[in-house]
Amino acid sequence: MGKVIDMQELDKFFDDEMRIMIGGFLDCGTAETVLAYVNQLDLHSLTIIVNDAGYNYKSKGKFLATADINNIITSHIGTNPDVGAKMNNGEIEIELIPQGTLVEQIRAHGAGLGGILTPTGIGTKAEEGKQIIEVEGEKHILATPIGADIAIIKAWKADKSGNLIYRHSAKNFNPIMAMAADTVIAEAENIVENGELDNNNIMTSNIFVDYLVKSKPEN
Amino acid sequence: MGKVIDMQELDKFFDDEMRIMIGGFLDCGTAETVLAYVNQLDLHSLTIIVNDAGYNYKSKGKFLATADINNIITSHIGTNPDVGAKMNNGEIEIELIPQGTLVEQIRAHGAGLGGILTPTGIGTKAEEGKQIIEVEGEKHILATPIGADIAIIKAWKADKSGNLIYRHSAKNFNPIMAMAADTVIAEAENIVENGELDNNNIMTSNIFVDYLVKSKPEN
Amino acid sequence: MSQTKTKIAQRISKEINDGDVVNLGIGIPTIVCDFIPSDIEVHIHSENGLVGLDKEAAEGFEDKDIINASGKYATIKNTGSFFDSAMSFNIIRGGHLDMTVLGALQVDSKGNIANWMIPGKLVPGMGGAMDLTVGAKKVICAITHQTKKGTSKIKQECNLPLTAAGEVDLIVSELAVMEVSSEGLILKEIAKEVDVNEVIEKTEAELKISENLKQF
Amino acid sequence: MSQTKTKIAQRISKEINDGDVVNLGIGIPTIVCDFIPSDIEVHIHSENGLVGLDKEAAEGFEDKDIINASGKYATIKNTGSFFDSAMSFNIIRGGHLDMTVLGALQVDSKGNIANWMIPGKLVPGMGGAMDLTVGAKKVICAITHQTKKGTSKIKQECNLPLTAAGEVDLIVSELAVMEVSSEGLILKEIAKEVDVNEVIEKTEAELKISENLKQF
Repeated sequence: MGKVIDMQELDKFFDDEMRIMIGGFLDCGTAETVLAYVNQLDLHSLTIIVNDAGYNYKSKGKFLATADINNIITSHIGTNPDVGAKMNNGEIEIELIPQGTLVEQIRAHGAGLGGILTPTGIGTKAEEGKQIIEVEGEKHILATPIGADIAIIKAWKADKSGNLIYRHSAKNFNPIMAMAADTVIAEAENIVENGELDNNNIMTSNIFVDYLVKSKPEN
Repeated sequence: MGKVIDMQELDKFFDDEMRIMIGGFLDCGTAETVLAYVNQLDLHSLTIIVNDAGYNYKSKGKFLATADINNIITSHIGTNPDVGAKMNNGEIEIELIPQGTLVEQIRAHGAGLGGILTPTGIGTKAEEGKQIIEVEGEKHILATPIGADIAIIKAWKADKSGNLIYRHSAKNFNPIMAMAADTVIAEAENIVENGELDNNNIMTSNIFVDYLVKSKPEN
Repeated sequence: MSQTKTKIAQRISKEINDGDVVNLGIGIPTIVCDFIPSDIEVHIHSENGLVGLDKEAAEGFEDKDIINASGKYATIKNTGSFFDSAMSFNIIRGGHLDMTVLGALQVDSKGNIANWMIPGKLVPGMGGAMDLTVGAKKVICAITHQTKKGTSKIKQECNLPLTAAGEVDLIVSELAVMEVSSEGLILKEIAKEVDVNEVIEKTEAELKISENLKQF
Repeated sequence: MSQTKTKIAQRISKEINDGDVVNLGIGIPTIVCDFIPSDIEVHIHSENGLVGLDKEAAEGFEDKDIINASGKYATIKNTGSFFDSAMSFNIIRGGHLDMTVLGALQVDSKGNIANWMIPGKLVPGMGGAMDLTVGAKKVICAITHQTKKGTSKIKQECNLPLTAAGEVDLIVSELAVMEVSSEGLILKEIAKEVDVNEVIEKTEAELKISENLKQF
């Protein structure tokens, strides 16, 4: 079976209570086409791992504001008042993690590390409930791996075998999340034949990518 | 001052007892031109951080076999009998580290992490003298950061501002070491004008690179 | 743009040296950019994954894949480059930033800074701010001296949840430039428009007056 | 190439499935490649920083920037890609390899493997071997059954320094295929050329004979 699939085939990979990672920084580098499709599946009690909550009126922010989500693990929700309101009324539990720690935790999962030690957050609420480890007299927070059942990432170009190239600041969390989920679904703006990408510039190897979906052109 | 310098200007950056990182996997991606020059400086009591000891008759292996070195931190010396002999007669102290741990320790230094936890080496000599930390019931070795005074790395293309692109399997340790030393000297096969590199494909940002030296063409 | 903000941004721009790698936060810090002298080269880092950030994109020239950390369409210099978020925070946390400039709700005499939540009221999250304050070599807090209600934001001790403990090096408001030292805040400069007593009065934190007090 | 080595490599090749990501060590493991059926697609990973490794480069077509982990000039498939060593070991340690095949000095009934040093004699270093054995989903040890002096390399317990503890899943020698189970080694297959008694005799480790013993 090839990796390039139709949107409709996505249904079978999703289920209630799944942990789903979503790439992107605000709206940049987010798999909008896939997210819009997933949002109309009848999924419940999701856990979402995402850099930020985006904007409530579009793309991932709309998904976060409207889907049935129990938990969001993220670094920032300030741009999405709907998510903020759901946090305040107890509908969604938000775990806030410093952005640099969050990306390292996702990387640690993909990289088979037991965790990383970061000085970020020492002396703040971010250290609450965490193991503190001193290295050469300096306190560090032990940040443990964060993985997911599914990662939904966005690429600029893909070849049919699943190699990915991201464009400009649309890289952000995408190449890291590509390593950290059991199933990786990549939405690509362009899907080309094998051999058409310069293999010196491939950022995510095809061995990480399970399925490819083509982006719908922007209206 | 520009970053592109003549070989002769390298003298002033080097000193006895320095810790020097050298990129490359065997001879691939090694800054041969710079190393040949550095090898004829009268340096003493160096500490070298390098993936492997290369071949005694050329490039970095020749440097390691002939320079005045106290310590080598590396994952493999089996290809360099001279270095092996110097280890056996006590001339050079060798610290052997699993390759994946070594590269993460170098990355940790560049990334400002206090260390990483790896399952690699548990139940072997590699855990001797290391702090063992359990995460979810699994033992891990705490591997602490490794930095250097100078990194000598090799790129394929550089622009004059110091942005680097590596080629094919010559990447290896180079982009990681580029983050982990106080002074980073990059040897490049091609040095082009600013703006001539596609900035989507730059692998090491110019903010990491202090000096650029052009490779001598191979004979 | 208010004169207050302009004054703060303009003063902070003088802290930047040729060749510096600098991250500018949202709000006042963003406009620091506008006052950097054209004869020095500064590398602006944006935590969403680029260095060499240039001006915002002109209308009609927006590129959906080039944004700054505020989500605005931006441009990049021809020596700039893009990278993923892991690399972006390696740059931040790894000490590769010469300076970060951040806004704050409060800052205090110990160099503590609070800018990411007001319990029970506002919880946007810390985003990259905790990493920036811990990682950058020099942390400058850009802050209006008082709240709209006239309360000093320059505290003896922050009472909001901290973004970082003891990481701020310099505080610049429209009234004063204050250095964080082991003995508390040192008033280094005061605005031309005010006198020392007014600054002291409007500042909750104790201020040591520099022997070499200047105006700005 | 000796028939012994060929036999081991050929048998191991049958463990590889369509789509697998596989790392092949130096020596016998390298030649496993030659026996992979052409109708399945296998991604060969090389720890120096590539996946999609193809044949060694033909003379005159060497590219100085494409080597395999043994330092030989290699080629890459058109769906292959290159990456730095951090990514290469993320692939290894992160469980993204379906299989690794390694040679060894010794392997034992508990799945311990020793292949990186002989104290006082040979200390080449572990290179990537410790990460490979810990990280790959399936670890196959390719080993000649005995040393040249006739000592069994399949030990009840290794006495050389370990590369990894309890990580080996399958041992393939020219005489036998042995699975590591919680109850020790299970003899699954024996070479056509020998009988069970000869294998038992030449093996230091205790062997449980599979009820479904096959030949290969």
